Amino acid sequence: MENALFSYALRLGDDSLVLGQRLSEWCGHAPAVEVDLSLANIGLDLIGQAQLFLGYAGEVEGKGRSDDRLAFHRDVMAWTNCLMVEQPNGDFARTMARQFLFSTWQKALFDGLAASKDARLAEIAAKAVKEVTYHAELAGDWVIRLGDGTEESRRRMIDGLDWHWRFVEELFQADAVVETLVAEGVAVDPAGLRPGFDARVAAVLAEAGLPEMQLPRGVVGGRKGHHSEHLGHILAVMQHIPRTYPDAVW
Amino acid sequence: MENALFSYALRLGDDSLVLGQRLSEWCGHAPAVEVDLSLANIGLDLIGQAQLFLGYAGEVEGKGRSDDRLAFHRDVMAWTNCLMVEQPNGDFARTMARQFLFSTWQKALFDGLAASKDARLAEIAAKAVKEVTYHAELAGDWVIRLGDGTEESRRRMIDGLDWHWRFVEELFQADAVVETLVAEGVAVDPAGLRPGFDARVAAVLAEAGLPEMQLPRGVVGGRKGHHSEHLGHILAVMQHIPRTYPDAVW
Amino acid sequence: QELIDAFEARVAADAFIEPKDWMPDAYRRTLIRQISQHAHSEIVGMLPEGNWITRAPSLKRKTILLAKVQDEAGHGLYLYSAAETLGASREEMIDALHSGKAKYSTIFNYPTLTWADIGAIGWLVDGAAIMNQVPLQRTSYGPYARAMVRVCKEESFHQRQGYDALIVMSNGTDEQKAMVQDAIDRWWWPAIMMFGPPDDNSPNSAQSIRWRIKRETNDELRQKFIDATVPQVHLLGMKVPDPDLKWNEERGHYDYGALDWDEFYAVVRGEGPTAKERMEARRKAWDDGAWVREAADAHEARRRLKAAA
Amino acid sequence: QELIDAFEARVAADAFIEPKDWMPDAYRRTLIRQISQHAHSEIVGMLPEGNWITRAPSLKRKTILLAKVQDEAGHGLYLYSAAETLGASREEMIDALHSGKAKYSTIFNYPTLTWADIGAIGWLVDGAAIMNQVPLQRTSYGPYARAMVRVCKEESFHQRQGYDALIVMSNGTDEQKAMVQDAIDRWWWPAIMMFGPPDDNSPNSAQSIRWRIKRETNDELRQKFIDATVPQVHLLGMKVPDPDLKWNEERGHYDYGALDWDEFYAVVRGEGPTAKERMEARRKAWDDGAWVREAADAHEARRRLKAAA
Repeated sequence: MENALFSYALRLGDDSLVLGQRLSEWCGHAPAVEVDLSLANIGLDLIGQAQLFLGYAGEVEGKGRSDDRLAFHRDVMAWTNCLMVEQPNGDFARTMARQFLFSTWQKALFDGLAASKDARLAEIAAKAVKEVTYHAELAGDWVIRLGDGTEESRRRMIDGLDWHWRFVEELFQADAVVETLVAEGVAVDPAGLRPGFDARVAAVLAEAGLPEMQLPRGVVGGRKGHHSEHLGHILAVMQHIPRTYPDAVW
Repeated sequence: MENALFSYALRLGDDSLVLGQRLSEWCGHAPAVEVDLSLANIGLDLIGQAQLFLGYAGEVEGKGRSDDRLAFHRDVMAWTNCLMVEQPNGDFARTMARQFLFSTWQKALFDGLAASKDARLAEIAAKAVKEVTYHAELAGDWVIRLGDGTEESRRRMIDGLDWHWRFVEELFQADAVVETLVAEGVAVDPAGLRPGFDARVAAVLAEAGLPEMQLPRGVVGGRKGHHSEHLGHILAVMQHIPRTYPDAVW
Repeated sequence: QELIDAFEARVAADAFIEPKDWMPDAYRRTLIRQISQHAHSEIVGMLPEGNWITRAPSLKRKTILLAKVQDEAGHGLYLYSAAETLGASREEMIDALHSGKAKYSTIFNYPTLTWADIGAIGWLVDGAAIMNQVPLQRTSYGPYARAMVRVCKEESFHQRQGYDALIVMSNGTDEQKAMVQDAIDRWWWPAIMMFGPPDDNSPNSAQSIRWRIKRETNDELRQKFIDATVPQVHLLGMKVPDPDLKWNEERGHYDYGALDWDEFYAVVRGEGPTAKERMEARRKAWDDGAWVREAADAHEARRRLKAAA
Repeated sequence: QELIDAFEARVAADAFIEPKDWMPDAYRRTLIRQISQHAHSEIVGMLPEGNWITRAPSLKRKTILLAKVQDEAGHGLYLYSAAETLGASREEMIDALHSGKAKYSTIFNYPTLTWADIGAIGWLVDGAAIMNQVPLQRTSYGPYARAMVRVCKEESFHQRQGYDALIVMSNGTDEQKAMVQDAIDRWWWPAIMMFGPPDDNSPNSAQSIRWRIKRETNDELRQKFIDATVPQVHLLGMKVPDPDLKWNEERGHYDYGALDWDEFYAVVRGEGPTAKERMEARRKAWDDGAWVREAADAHEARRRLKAAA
C-alpha cells in the first residue's frame, strides 16, 4: 500500500481542521461568553493538531506540500475527513452532540496512537491526547446538562444526537490504508475502539437521562472523498484568500 | 476621465450580478413554490443583465477580460456594486424591501439609460427595462401585502425597510465617473431620479399603511470598493470553482 | 357497477377522464398519491441542484441551472394543481411530505458533490424521468396527461443541457474528467433504480397499467434507458460502473449487473445520505414561510372586503 | 461627609478601593458604566475580527487570530466580573447593551474588508486601547486595576502580532501592499478618535481624573499615540491619510489635521456602517442562547438538590 502513511496522517489532519473551522464559525455568537471561550479553545486545539498532522503528511508525501498547501489548495474530493466533522453547527445542542461523539472517539484513537510505532504520529497524538480528553469531558458535560436541563434542551439534544449518529459508523471503519498500517503497528485498529466508545456514550446518555441511540444505517464515504454537500461550502470560505492570491505570503 | 465608461458599465453589471446571486440563494427555500418561481425569475433576469453589462465593460476596457473573467476573478475591493444589493437576504420581508427599493431605482435609471448616447448601454437598458418594471411591481405588491397583512408581517416589513433604507442615499450619489458621463449624455444624472423614486416609495408605503421612512445617515462606499462585510462572503462562494480551476472551461 | 364498467371501458379506449367525471375511489387515491409524489419530487429535487447555483462555474452555466430549477418549481406547481383537481389540497399534500407519509423520488437523497453532478443529474436523472414520463402523456387522467406534455418537453431540454455540460468537461482538464467519471460512478445505479423494483416485485403495476396510469413495466423502461444511455457514456469517453454490463446480440439489449435493492429500500425508508438535510430544508422553508402565507391571505381577504364594499 | 473625605484621601494617595469599601454612589455608577462599556467593547469587538477567522490566509494566521479573539472573550469576562463586584448583574449590563442604553467602542462599527484590516485592528485599535488602558493599571478601583494588568499584557502581544502581519504584507505583492494602505486609510481616523472628544469638550474628564478613573486627558493620550504610531506607518512604507500631519520640532510632537467629530458623534448615535449588524448579531446570539442558559441553570439546580439530599 503505497503512501498509506500519507493518507493516514492526512485523514487525521483533515478531521481536526474541518472541525476546528466549524467551531470557529461560532466565534462571537455563542450562548454566553464562557461558552465562546470554550469553543474557541477547542477550535484552537484542533487547528493546532491539523498543522502537525498535515505538516507531517506533507513530509511523508515528499512533494513539498506544506500544511497550508494541503489545507488551502485541495478541492473537495481530495479531502478525507470523516463526514461528522463537516456537519453544520446547527444549534448549540447539535454542536455539542457532534463534539461529544467526535472527541470521545478521538480520545480513544489518540490514546492508542500515542503508542504507534511511527514516532511522529505517536508524538503528535501524545501531545494532543490531553487536549482531546478535555474536549470529550467538556462536551460530555454539556450533553448531560442539556439532556437533563429543560424540556426544550432535552428535545434539542436528542435531535443533535440523532443528526450525527448516522456518521458514527464511519469512525470505526477500516479500509486498506488502515489495515496496512495496523499490520505495521502504526495505526490503531478502529474496531478495537468501539466497545470503549459505546460504553462511554451509554454512560453519558444514561446520566443525561437520554434514550439509547437507535442504530440507523451508517452514512460513509468521507475517507475516499465522497462527502456531504457541506464540505464544498466550508472550503469555498476557507480557501478563498489563498486561492485568490496564490503567490502571496501572509 | 479615463475609462469612465468601463467603470460605469462595471457598476451596472456588478449591481445586477450581486443581487442575482443573492436571490439565487433562496432557491428551494422560499415560503411557497409560487414565490420560489418569482425569485428565480428575477434572479435570472438580473444575471442576464450582468452578462451584458460586464461583457460590454470588458470590451470597453479592451484588455480581453470577459464577463466571466470580471465576475470570477476580481477580489472584493475591485467590485463597485452598491451596498444595498450585497445585504443578506434575511427573512422574506427584508428580501422584498431590498428588491422594492433597488428595482424602483433601477427602473428609473434604465428608463433614462434607454436614451443614452452610448448605443450599447441604451440597447441593454431598453431590453432590461421591461424586466425591471416587472420586478419593481412585484416587489411593490409584496411590500403592500406584507405591510397590510398581519401584525407580524407588518413588523417584519418595517424592519426590512429599516435595514435597507440607509443604503438608498448611495444610489443617488454622483462621483467623477458619473459626472463625466452625464456631461457626455451617456449616463443618467442620478439626482434627477430622486423625486420620482421618493414619490413611488411614498405611494407604496402609503398603500401598505406603513410609516414614512426616517432619513438616517447614508452608508456609502460601494462604488469605490469599500463594501460591507457581506460581499467578501458572497465572492468566496461564487468564485470558488473558477478560482480553484483557473484553466478549466465549463 | 355500471359506473365502473363505463369507466373501465373509457380508459381501455384510451379516452381521457376529466375532473368532473365519475371515477373509482381507488383510481382517485392512486392518482393523488402518484401525482403528489411526482410534485414533491420536483420540489425536493430543487435542493441538490440549488446547492450549486451560487457556485456555478460560469455565468452562462449559472443562468442555465437557475432556469432549470425554475422549471422544476413550475412542474411542481402544475402537478400540485393537477392533484388539486382530484380533491387533494396543497396543504394536505405538503403535510404528508413533511410527516414522511408521502414519498418523493429516492434519487434526491444523494448529495451533489461537484459541478459534474449537475450535468449528471440533468442527463441521467432527467433522462430516466423522461423515460418514465413520456408514456404518461397519454395517461388516462386528462389534467395529469396535459401536465406531462409540458414537463416532458422541458425535461428533454434539461437532459440535453446536462449532457452538453458533461461533454465540455470531458474535453477539459484531467480534474474535470475525473469529476465526470466520479459523477457517473455515483449516479448510475441510483438512476437506473428510479424505474422502481423489478417487475416480479412491483405490487401495483398490473392495475396501474390497466388504468393507463402506467403504460410499461419497470424493467421494460429500465432496459430502454440503459440501452439509450450506455452509448452516451462511451461517447464521453467514460466507463459505466457495472462490470457485468455487456451487449447481448441475441436480445438486442444490454445485459446488466444486479441492482442493490437493499440500498434502494433503505433510501425509501428515509436512510439516504442527505434525507435528513432534504426534509429539514423543506420543513424549514415551509415553517419559516408560514407568516408570509398568512399575511398574503389576510391582505387578500381585506382587499376583497374593500372591493365588495 | 467624613466617609467622602476619607475616600477622597485614599484615592488621592493612590490607594486601591476594594469592593467592600465604602464609595460614593457617583463613583460606583461611573465605574459600572465605564467597566461595562469596556466589557461590551471586548465582546462586540470579537465580531469584526471573527468575520475573518474562517477566511484567514494561513493556518498560522488562523490560530493567531482565533487565540486573539479568545483573549478578548476572556477580557470581557474579567471586566464583567469586575463590574459585578460593584453590584451590577451580568444580565442587566447585557440588557443595557442590547437596548442601546450602554455604549461600546465606536470603532467596532466599521467593517473589516480585507485581511489587512485584521492586522490594522491589532496594531492601531489594540494600540490605541493600550494607550488608554496602561494608566488604568493604577486606577483607584482594585478589581478594575488588576483586570487591566492582564488585559494590557495580552493586548501588547496582539498589537505586535497585528503589526507583524502588516510587515509581511507590505513586503508582499502589490495587491497586498494596496490592502495595507487601504486599511490604514480607513482605520487611522477612527483609531485616533478612540481617545474620545477633545479636552475642551469632554464633560467627565476632570472628576474622572480626580478619582483616578482616568489619569491623562484625551488629547494627551491621542498625541502620545500619534507620536508613537506615525513612525511605524512609515516603517511599513505606507502613508498616513492626513495631509496636515507634520513633525513640529518646537513642540516635539506631530501636528495633525482636524478630526471629523460629526462622524464620531454619528457613530456614537448608532449610525456607524456596521452598527446594525453588530447589534443584531449580539442580540441574536443572546436570544438564541437563552434556552442553553436556562437549561444549564435548571440542571445546576437539580444537581444541587441531589447533592444536598
